[in-house]
Amino acid sequence: MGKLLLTVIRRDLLLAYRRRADVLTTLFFFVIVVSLFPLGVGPEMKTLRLIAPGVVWVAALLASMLSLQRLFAADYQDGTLEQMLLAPQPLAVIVLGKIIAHWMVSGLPLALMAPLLGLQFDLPPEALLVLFAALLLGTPVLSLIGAIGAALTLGVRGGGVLLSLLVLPLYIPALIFGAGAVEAYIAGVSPEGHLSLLAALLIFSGLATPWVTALALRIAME
Amino acid sequence: MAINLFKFSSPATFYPVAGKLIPVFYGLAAILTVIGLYLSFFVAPTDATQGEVYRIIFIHVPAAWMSMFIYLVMAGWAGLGLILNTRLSSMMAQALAPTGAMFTFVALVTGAFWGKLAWGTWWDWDARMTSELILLFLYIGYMSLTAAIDDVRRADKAGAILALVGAVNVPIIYFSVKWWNTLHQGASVSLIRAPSMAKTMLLGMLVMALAAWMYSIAVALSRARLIMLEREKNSAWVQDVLEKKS
Amino acid sequence: MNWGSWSNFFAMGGRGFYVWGAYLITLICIVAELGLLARHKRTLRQRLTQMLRLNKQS
Amino acid sequence: MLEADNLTCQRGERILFTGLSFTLAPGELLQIGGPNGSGKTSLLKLLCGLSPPLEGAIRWQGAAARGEDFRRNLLYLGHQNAVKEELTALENLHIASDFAGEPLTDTQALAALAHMGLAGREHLPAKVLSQGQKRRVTLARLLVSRAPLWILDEPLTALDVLAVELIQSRLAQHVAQQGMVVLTTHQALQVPGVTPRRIELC
Repeated sequence: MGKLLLTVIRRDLLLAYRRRADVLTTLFFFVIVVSLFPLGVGPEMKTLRLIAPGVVWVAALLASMLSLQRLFAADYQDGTLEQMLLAPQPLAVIVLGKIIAHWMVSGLPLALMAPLLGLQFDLPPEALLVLFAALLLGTPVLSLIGAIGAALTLGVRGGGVLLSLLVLPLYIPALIFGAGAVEAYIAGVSPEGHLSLLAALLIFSGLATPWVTALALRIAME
Repeated sequence: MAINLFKFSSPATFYPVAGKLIPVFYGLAAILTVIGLYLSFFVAPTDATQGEVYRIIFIHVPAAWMSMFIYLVMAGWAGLGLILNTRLSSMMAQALAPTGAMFTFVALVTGAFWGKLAWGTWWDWDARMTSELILLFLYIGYMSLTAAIDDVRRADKAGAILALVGAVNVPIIYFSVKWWNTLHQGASVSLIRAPSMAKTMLLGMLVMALAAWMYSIAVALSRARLIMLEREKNSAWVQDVLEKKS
Repeated sequence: MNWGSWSNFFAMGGRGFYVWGAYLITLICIVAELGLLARHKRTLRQRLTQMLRLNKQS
Repeated sequence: MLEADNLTCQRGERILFTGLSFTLAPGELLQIGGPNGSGKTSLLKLLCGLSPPLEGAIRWQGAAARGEDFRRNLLYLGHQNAVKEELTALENLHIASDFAGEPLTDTQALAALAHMGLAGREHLPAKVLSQGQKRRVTLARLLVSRAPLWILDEPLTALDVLAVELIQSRLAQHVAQQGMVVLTTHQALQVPGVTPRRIELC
């Protein structure tokens, strides 16, 4: 089973590597959205420091919406998804592999990029570290929960907008704990509570969502 | 018992039975509303601290209860439809969603009216209000998803998964919002403070809630009947129903 | 009985706008739901009977 | 043995077929015919377990044809090629076999591709291959699969005469080894030494 997981991850990473432009599009979207906020709000550093965690997190949610649509769509269109459903192994493992690969090419780059963007908002160095840690724990949750939405809207008309409608409300806990961690740190409170809740969320969704997504995929392919 | 359940889970038997029950539930809803309104306005005393404004709770609280109950009942029906593959339960789930969304909306609006006086703003990011707003989003998501999928069987099952995922998420969302809320501004004032509530106030609220129940059942049953007609339009029993009417 | 007169009743201790506003919007929501349901019922019946008639003719 | 018992299939609001029963014993080939839209592909998907029948049951060796044990015995090649444009022919074959739980060595995979007439193209990305060549990458699975039950949706489309002959002789070989085949095709099927059974959907 571990071998299957590795096969799927390697395959999806290889595919992402051969289609590098897609990965970069999501990353640039994230960078642009975050950079637009100071232009809208004004260059007051005090305000910017205050809104930075929320801005980065909301931009991360939107960027994840953008990349989620592609999670199963290509495999659905060319018939590979049928083969995955008929593989003599648990579909949830394949799904988990795809989610992990998706996170590595969409969530992880955001987490790595975020401290750099935090500098635009004049966040102190330790706060940047907290922001990075929160995104590192939180972006996999986005990929995991989003996978359910991606599977449910597979091949449905207006799928992209519908996906956002379904998934964004479910992202709220991740948003609250993720942005809250940085805000707490800036306010002089230990971000540990937030981060551990985020970790709990990650464990819970990591255990539950692959099965739910697998079920949703089977329904979508009927 | 089991045989009966299966018998009534067939649309052909359910349709006429529901048709007979609907007027009963509408009637009960009307009677209970009259009693409830009488209790709310003429029996329940003026609140010592809030004055007359508190009388909004007689719709606000039942609506908020209904919004949550209906979501749970809807998720329950949908889940039952997913597991047992019974057509009727999925239809009931879809019939409940618009009514649930309506009550959520009512709870939000009446909450805003009350909030304007209590908090001085129409909207406050209070944990209850925020969760209620998110619940509205969940209802809208469920209705959009089931409407967007053309194949009914897939729509039923996909909707069921979404409703169940939402039901698991609602408490998580509620507690996270509550936690967030206390961090940012401390505990908020609540519309109901149980200790000071007069018995008649509570009674009025309960009667109004019961009326809302009856109304929801009546509306959901009649909507379920329409869904049945539409889905089974080629079957013999629908043709019979239509012939009788015309 | 709480209210001395009808005008007192409608004034709701000076907060009539809020109390009656909330009740009015609730009423509108319920009427709207029932209205939409009735319209849906009418159009669906019309469509289905029409289809039935067409099927019989052919 | 594959048994289909009283199957009813519904797509959208249409009943495509109803009361369809048959059994398929080892060493038999079943060809499903019928005009477009008569439910051939839907029937194949029912048999694979991709979608459940509205009524009826499908059994494999006496038990419900579901789950990982059934899927281990099944090779399904659908209408679509399931070939990734960005991956090379060799990578595609490797990954498809990995998913099926029958990993190949490079030598085996290269031999299968060469047999399918793709020698020299193994390391080209699939997007530069022609439609027929992509189909051959998919069909190379037939040369390496050990599954007894093959369900093939239009395996012969987009193939040239030589490749069609190659596939037909491979089918003959599989049937001779007590394999089972269910397929749909528009073309005339000539499998040496095998009289196909036929089901016509309408």
